[in-house]
Amino acid sequence: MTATPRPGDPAITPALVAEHGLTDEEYRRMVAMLGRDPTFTELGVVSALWSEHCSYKHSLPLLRALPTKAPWVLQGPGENAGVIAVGDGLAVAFKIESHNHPSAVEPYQGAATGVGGILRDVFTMGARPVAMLNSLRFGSLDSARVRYLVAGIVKGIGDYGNCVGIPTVAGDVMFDPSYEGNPLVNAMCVGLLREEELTRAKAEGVGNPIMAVGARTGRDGIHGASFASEDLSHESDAKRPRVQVGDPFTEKLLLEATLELIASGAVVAIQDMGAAGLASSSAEMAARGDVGVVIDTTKVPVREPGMTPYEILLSESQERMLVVAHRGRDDTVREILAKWDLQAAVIGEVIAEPVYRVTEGDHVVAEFPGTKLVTDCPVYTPEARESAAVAALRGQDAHTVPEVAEESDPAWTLEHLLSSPTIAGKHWIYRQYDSTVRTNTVRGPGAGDAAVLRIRGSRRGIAAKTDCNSRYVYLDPRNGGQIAVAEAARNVACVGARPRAITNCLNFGNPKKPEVYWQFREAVAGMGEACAALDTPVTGGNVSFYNENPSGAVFPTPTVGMIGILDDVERSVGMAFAAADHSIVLIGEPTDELGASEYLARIHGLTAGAPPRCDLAKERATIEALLDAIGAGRVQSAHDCSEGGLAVALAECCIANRHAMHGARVDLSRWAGLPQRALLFGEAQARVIVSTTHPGDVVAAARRHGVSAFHIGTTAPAGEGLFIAGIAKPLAAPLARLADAYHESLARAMAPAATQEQGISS
Amino acid sequence: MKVGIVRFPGSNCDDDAWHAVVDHLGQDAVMLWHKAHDLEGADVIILPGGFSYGDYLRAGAIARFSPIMREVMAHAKRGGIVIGICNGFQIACEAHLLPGALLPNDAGYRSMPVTVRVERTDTPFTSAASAGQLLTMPIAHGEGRFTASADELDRLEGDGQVVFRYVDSTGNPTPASNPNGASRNIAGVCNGGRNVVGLMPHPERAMEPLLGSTDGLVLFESLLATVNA
Amino acid sequence: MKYRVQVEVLPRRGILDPQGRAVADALRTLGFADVEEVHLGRHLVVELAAASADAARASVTAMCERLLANPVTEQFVVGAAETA
Amino acid sequence: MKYRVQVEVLPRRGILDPQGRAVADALRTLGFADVEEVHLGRHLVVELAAASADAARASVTAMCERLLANPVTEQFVVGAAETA
Ligand SMILES: Nc1ncnc2c1ncn2[C@@H]1O[C@H](COP(=O)(O)OP(=O)(O)O)[C@@H](O)[C@H]1O
Ligand SMILES: [Mg+2]
Repeated sequence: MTATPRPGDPAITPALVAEHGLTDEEYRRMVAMLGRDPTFTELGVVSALWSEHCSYKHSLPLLRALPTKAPWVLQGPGENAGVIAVGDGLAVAFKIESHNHPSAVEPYQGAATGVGGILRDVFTMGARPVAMLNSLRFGSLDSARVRYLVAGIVKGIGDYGNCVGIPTVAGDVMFDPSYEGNPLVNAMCVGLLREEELTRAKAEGVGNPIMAVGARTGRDGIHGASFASEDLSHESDAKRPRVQVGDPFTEKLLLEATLELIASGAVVAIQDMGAAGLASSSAEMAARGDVGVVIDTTKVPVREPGMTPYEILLSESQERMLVVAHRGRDDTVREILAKWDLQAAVIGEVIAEPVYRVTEGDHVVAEFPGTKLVTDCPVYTPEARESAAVAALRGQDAHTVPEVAEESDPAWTLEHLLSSPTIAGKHWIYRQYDSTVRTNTVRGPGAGDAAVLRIRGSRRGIAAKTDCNSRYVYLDPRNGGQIAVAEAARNVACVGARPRAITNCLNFGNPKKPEVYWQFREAVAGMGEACAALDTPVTGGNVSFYNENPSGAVFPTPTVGMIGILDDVERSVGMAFAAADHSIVLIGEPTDELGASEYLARIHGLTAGAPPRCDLAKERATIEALLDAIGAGRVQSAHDCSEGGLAVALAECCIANRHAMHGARVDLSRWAGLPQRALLFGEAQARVIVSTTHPGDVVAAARRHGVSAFHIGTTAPAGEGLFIAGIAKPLAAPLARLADAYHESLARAMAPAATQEQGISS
Repeated sequence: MKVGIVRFPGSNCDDDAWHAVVDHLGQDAVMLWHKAHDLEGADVIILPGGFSYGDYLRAGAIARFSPIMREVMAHAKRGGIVIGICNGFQIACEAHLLPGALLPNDAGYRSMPVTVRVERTDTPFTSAASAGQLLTMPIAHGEGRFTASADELDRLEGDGQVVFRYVDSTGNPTPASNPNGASRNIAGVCNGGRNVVGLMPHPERAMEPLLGSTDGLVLFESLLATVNA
Repeated sequence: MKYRVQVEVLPRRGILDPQGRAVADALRTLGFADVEEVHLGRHLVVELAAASADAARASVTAMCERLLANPVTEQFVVGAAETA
Repeated sequence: MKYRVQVEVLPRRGILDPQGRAVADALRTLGFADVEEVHLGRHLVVELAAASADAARASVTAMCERLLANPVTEQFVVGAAETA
């Protein structure tokens, strides 16, 4: 059979091809693959599947070099989500995904549907979602537009997860002018399953019915995948009708129905209809199983009359799944869906003939040989070159930056850093997220360096955190890529969990720009090196290119979503000092490094200098030492040094738990030789502040792993404040002031937000 | 004691209520499907939290018409115990099992621990608590602003139907301790017959030290004491 | 016949309307200084088959009483029934 | 002068309206079998000072464009300005 145009199809002209985002070369490739001119439907399908978003055409070769294997990895990249074994026959499925472009245009729905999509990726694996995380990047809060985006995006994330009933337990947020106009919204979902429930999205079995399940298909979001593959510009405004609306209620029903479906044994494979909808989900499922499929678009339940095959194939209507059922079990599928007031319709079949065929009734409207639609996609390795301007910024010596007058009092600098939106407590955000539903949250947002969830019926626990200091990546992508992984691992280790695997979300600018592709190549390489060194393979992820706005690319942001496992969840520790008169031990050592710091950005408005060095062997040893000490029950709290350095980390330990603050007396005279700014606010890596009743044991644990550790002070009653001696001018700060700066700044900065109207009526 | 937990489409604290009753109280529980017409012999009905029907239109408005609700209302009328938690409280108000209404919070969705004061111990959900006892439990809701006309509020106070009030750590009902703008800091009420109790905080999330609070236990223990009395 | 009926549901007088107040504040912040008060409610459009316009309105009024408005806190106005 | 202006904000046609659909389903379950579709949006009443009815309407239209409606997903209708 061969596909022929339908009556009313537009003629395939060079202009139409260009409008579909295909280059001349790609069009020729498509014609060669087909051996004839494409139909309009075929053009649409190829345009979507060969979009950056679906095809990874600019990233695949580099991603292939990432480490993906370990004995505990049950499912690496290539499926809807990665899966690792936890022990006791249990496994964790997890994945992160971006929804940057939709959120820039329509913050509330864009963020909400991002959460919906990543949830489906996890529950299609047979896992029950147990936690959500979110990693957000915004421009400066001085801008009303940015405040509008923050308000809408946070509300969108919250409303969706809250309604479905999945706790949002952790995340990270950073503000920098480079994200002006192009916020980053990365959502991560973590699910729990029994190993034998693991389900894949691989079509198999000739004669098995293919079913559309869940919501009906409407005209929303057509070409969303290619939209995500373009620069944001004013033209994007014109594309607004592409916005999809989330329906978390239907998602909740779909979640329950899907898990029941998997338990019933009636299904062979399931995949979310995400980007490029039915076209990509059906083509990818067929390619994974190396089978042929036929789909009849007239059988797809639609929301509006008169939809064409083109529209039905490419619609990105939310809350839909594609299911391959066992032959003769389609009634079971329908019954389970009906119980949840959802529908399921047989729309096609797995066939022996090696083709991907779409019909409209009897009329073949698209037909591709074998699995070429997926496997024949072009792959590019663009030119890579470092930007000379960025190299020059990196070369600047941070120590030559003159101090401002107020800095003569280090308490002023500390307060100023604590109130920086990037450092300040994120309570304004996560108070909008239900973090305790499902009653597994041992440590929610703000309580520890990573979230901790218990697993019912097991002693074990799951830790999770997202991280990426993109300023480091901007100034030195290789080093920054390493640090993103190392910091996430450290955060997970701080709560007592062994880092096990990551998912990543690579947010970059236009890869066709040599300096962007260079950033990408280096950052991915750095990530890979860190994953190998820390034994945390990559089990999946997402690439989001074209994060640009009229003034240039965003900071390169390879966000890491780290999963760690605790053998005994009762042993987890928080970040806040737990009592007065505990010893404070610093694992790791200060250095003279000051480059790329939040200090330079916040106090001096500078993005410059070399980021701190990342020594992966030392990172690993630090993690091992920490896990030893926590595992032995010798640690009362642990918090790593990140943005703002040692002084900020100490302050956070004092004030993080606002209802039970503790003071601290610290002596840093051992490092009197270091420049004071670097000692207090430099961001040297591989450092953790621990409070302990057994300082000798903690120091010994560090020594065993070849890491330095120092007893630097003692915790105190809150009234004593934070006191740091052993520096030129001692730092003395009452906790009330520090706490106000840390806990209230974000709310204050958001106060003039225009009320985000949408959703109010619900 | 046998507890029936109603599962509406969109309920998401049904499992949590189950664990509270079965794992932490060691009692029998049964999940009741919203389309069912039978309470399966449950002594106590829990309307759990969540977003029944997405809370579209108004929280609880659509769920109250579920077939099972006819049985729940009959159970309440017979004097049977019904506990509404969060969305369950909203459903109970919409079903007129409880007075008042729960409107959108004055300042948006709030997820955080709150402290409430037990105002009455003559209800099946508070009989094991002491009057004035302070309980810290999580809230997580966008529509929990308890509202009724001034006359109705006076009547509720007079009849002792205000069961829980948001308070600060010293037990005072201050504006700052009111997370949603509820009239008179009301966090939970009961009906005139005192057999139906609704509250916005989640006692089922405060049942074990590992999760930070055990203050919800006393409320579930009250049920057990009442049913076994 | 097919009819379209508009319904507005607004907070009863005397019921605090903090959302309306928040919108009024936001409008003033945006420079609409002359805004005095805002009330925020729901607007519904119901499309239904009915024998006559009167029957359509009567049916929608019944819907309001049963489901669309909460008598404790809300009042409603049913608009005219237009043929759809 | 003081004016009162009514505003209805509804989901754009073609944009999914899950709330409207849920309400329509619920109404049918309640026995209103003739309900075909429901759209659910917001109703606002804006009270403001303005020089004339036209000025009041113009001002409220500007409010809709800037804040009260989301142009991406919603359409709005500004009613007549009545003196309040
Ligand atoms: N968007 C968010 N959602 C939920 N929790 C968040 C979010 N951003 C930050 N948090 C929480 O706030 C705390 C501090 O986070 P962060 O500043 O990223 O710590 P660190 O510097 O150790 O990486 C963590 O508990 C984190 O999970
Ligand atoms: Mg940390």
